Amino acid sequence: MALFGQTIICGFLMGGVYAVIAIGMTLILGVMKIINIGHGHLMMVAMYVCFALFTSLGLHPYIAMFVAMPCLFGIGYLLQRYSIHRVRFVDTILPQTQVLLTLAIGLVFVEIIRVIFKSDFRSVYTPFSSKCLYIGDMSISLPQLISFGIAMAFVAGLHILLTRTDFGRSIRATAQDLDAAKYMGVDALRVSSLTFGLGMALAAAGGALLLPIFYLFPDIGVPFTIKALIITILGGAGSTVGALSGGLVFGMAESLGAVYWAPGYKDVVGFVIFLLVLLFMPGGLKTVIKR
Amino acid sequence: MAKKSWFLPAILGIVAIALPPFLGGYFQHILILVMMWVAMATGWNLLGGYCGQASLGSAAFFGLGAYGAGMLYLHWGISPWWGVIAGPLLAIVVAIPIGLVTFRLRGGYFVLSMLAVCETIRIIFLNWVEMSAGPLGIVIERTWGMEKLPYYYMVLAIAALSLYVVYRLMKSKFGYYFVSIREDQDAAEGLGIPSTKYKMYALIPCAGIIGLAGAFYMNYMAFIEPNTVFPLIISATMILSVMLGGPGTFWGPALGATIFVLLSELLRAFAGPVIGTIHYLIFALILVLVIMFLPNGIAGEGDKIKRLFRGKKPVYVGGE
Amino acid sequence: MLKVNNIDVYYGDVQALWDISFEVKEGEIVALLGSNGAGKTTTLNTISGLLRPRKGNIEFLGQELTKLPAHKMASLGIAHVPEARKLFPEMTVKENLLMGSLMPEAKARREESMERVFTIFPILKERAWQAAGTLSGGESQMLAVGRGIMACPKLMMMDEPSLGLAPFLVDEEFKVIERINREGITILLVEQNVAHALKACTRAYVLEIGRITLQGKGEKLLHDKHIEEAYLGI
Amino acid sequence: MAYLDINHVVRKFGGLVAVNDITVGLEQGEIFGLIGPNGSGKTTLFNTINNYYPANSGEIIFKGIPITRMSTHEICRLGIGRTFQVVKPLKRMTVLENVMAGAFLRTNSATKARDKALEIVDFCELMQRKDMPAKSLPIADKKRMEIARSLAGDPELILLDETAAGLNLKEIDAAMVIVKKIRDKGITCFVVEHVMKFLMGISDRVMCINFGAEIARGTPKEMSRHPEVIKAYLGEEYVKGK
Repeated sequence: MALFGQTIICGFLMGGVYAVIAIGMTLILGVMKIINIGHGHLMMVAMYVCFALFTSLGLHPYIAMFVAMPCLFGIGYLLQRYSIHRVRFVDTILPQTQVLLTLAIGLVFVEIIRVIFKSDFRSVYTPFSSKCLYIGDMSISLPQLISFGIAMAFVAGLHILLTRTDFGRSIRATAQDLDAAKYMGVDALRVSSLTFGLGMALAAAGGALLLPIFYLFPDIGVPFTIKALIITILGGAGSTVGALSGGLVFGMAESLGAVYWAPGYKDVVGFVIFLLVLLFMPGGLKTVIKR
Repeated sequence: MAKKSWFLPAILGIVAIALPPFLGGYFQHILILVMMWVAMATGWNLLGGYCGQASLGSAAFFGLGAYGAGMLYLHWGISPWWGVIAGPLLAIVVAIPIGLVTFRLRGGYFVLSMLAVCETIRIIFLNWVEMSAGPLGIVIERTWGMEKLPYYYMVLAIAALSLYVVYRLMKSKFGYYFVSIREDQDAAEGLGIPSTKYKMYALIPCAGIIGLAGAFYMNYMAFIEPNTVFPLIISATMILSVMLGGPGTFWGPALGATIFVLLSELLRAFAGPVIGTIHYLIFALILVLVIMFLPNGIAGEGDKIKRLFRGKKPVYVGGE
Repeated sequence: MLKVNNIDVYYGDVQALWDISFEVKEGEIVALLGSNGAGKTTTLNTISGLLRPRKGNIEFLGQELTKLPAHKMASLGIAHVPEARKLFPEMTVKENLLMGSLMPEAKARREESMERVFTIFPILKERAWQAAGTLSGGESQMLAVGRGIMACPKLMMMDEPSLGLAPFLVDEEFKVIERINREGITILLVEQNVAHALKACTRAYVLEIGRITLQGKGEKLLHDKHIEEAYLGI
Repeated sequence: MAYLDINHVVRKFGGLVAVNDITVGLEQGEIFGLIGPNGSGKTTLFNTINNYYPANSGEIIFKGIPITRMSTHEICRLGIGRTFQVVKPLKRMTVLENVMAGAFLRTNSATKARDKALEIVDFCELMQRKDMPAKSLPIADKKRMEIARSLAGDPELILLDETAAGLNLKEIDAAMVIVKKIRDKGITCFVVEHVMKFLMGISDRVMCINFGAEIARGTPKEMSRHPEVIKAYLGEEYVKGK
């Protein structure tokens, strides 16, 4: 029973961090109507930024993230403004030009990182990396708990941004009806660029929070892109609350799978959920299937 | 739908058959890679370029083809050459349920779901050690030792077969239906085209061709492991080749694959020793630039490229 | 106030408007009439900057509009109340209204405008916390107009405000339009409901297949034989 | 039993009832017109017939076969062709290839499909345009090509969605000639239209709907004088004027 409880809690905490990453993807999906395949790759870039700050200046990832987030925000803003947006109206044979472009951009970053840091596995050991809290028989890793707390703070902050400020409302309005938002005087390119930046900054935050828990290598991004998409589908596109609940459910399912099935198959669990949703819940997916 | 005469292909064919015996081993190796990627890009183009279902997970079929061949040897000691049958077969058998599920998705969701499929298969092959030997991989003995020429003719035949299959398909009802689905799925349904069924008809030869290339890879390289046959970069390279040459054109993917392999070897030869993996970075950059400025590839944007050199204004057909 | 001079508009290669010219003077209600596909919405979208004329130009208060991006129109004082309502369905009524007042001038008067909207449409105050997607047809139309008022515009362009409304609601709708106009907002109205529009407006233009075929004072047009012809094909 | 029977069909989108209990029967070989103001549910009714949007309730029977639950392409194979309100050309294919894509419904041979397509292209007077890519056609020819594409599949009933929208007067006249020619081939036509002139000139019977429900039915002449129709289009005052 203790194992079960611990597994659930561990997954729950993990899910909170996943949610932050997924919200980034949801925002981008909502406003720009594209799936950012480079999402995980750019998260990886943020992790390396934190890693570099940790090794050179000894900054803890929780502090370094406040450097990584503005960096990624800038990268995201520039990418949307000068690259992804440009191909939006190009008439192409392959319909998913923008999506393929995010993949290509992601690969560029992976290879840049590989050139600089090589393919080696890295990790960040902080003073409390291996500390645990004990509740009865259950042990809960301290860095996970702290990461979860910070993640929730981000989710809450974002929720306030989206519901209480004109900028946040403009983001939601653009996602819901682009033309109507233009009528209201919203500069769609500016909003989409800022949204892409914001999405990337959230991915960066998620990456920094994962850093004390995960090994780091240049190809770490792909599974996270997939996880973010699965969470988005679980929670329904374009909603913070949905992404949060989707993230928590996903985290717990993954954690249960790792403990009760096999640790190697941890990443497959998400895919199985994805398949099940696809096969048995097509109603909830209508927006996904028929654009 | 290619309107090229038979003349150029015939010359190319004769050169491809007659020239290699006079080349050194290194150049033969490069030509082998060229032909392998020609087959794979042509296969990807069938589903992605003609039918419009750009898949980010086609490495799955490559890996399945390779493992189809490798596991014959691993479990029963059967010559992996039988893999040219078993490999594509395995790829197709796995492709069918994958297609049935993922074809329910459209656009970017399909692209990403195929990536998820490929990742899943990679993880399964890594972890299911009894089946696949896991991360250790499969090592076989090469049939012809260090000799390259027989391998070359083998892969030449595979490339020619894939081109022939795609050519015949595109000349027939299938071709018209594939392109109709790409151009407008709703309109296609309205014309009585069962789109999911025809996507499957495009997927099956696509998986077969790529699987065949994978089976060849097993025989030629004599070693495979999940991380070398299932990675994203293989899928991405297929996309790059097709996008570079021209998606939805007959010769485009072959052209793109050729340019890709030659450039890759050049970069590896010159830049490789200096900065490790920089040639991958250059590829990724090329991919970005191609998507941004030549989204329809060299063959698809022929007019645009000509204009660039001659400085002529575009000519619009029809109009007013 | 608004001057449209000889514009030709295309969707890709398809010409939608031929040599359209008209004028809206300060304080007027001007109606653009015509059956569906005549080019009324296209005209409004061109003024809004979502479409560009290939020929001709548009002036608003002496300023050339044709070169400005769509999102700048709002800051000049043009509010567009679009067809099919185009509300933000997952946002509350209040948030929708707030979205109407993004421009600095309108933002400064946000509270005041909100009160004004709630006086004109008391029902919106009751529904303030409800998602816009759950409103009835009539209520959504009120919200769309309310969102336009929030912008404190000089010119309000309304696209088919009576579309899909039950007859008694149409009456209400036109009362509101006249009221807003009395309160100092110039109105450019696109309508299918000919009778109502002609009675309410100062002047009207009739569009047929992308061309202006008839213009004049509202009351006068009301009895013009040609109108019925344009609509009913008799 | 009529040729195409639509019985009490209802289609909702969320709270909006787009098609509200429509019952109508089409006879073989007639041109049946459907009119109504913008947003009255005409296109939605079409989309329920070929099950692009499944009906929430009611049933649709074609030649005695219930088609309410059949998929779009099966309905097409059964003999119901359609065109789209917003044209959906297969952009990068030529006109001939577009029509061939339609012709493959009844044959597997590329040669036969080409012959059939050429015949239809000629029938629709598109011969000069046959090798142009569909995307570079002017709108009138795009609409005509859609009709051709649909005809190539040998439909027995064709649903024409706003064939005249966006055309000029000359083009509308030409389109009317084509629709009449189609009927003369024995194909039943169900026509949705906003341009009244178009419908009045060709249809045998007309139904007018508003708010998704039928408000009047009759000959074109009756319809143009029908008070409910005038009210829906022009407003109450015009009715009193009569």
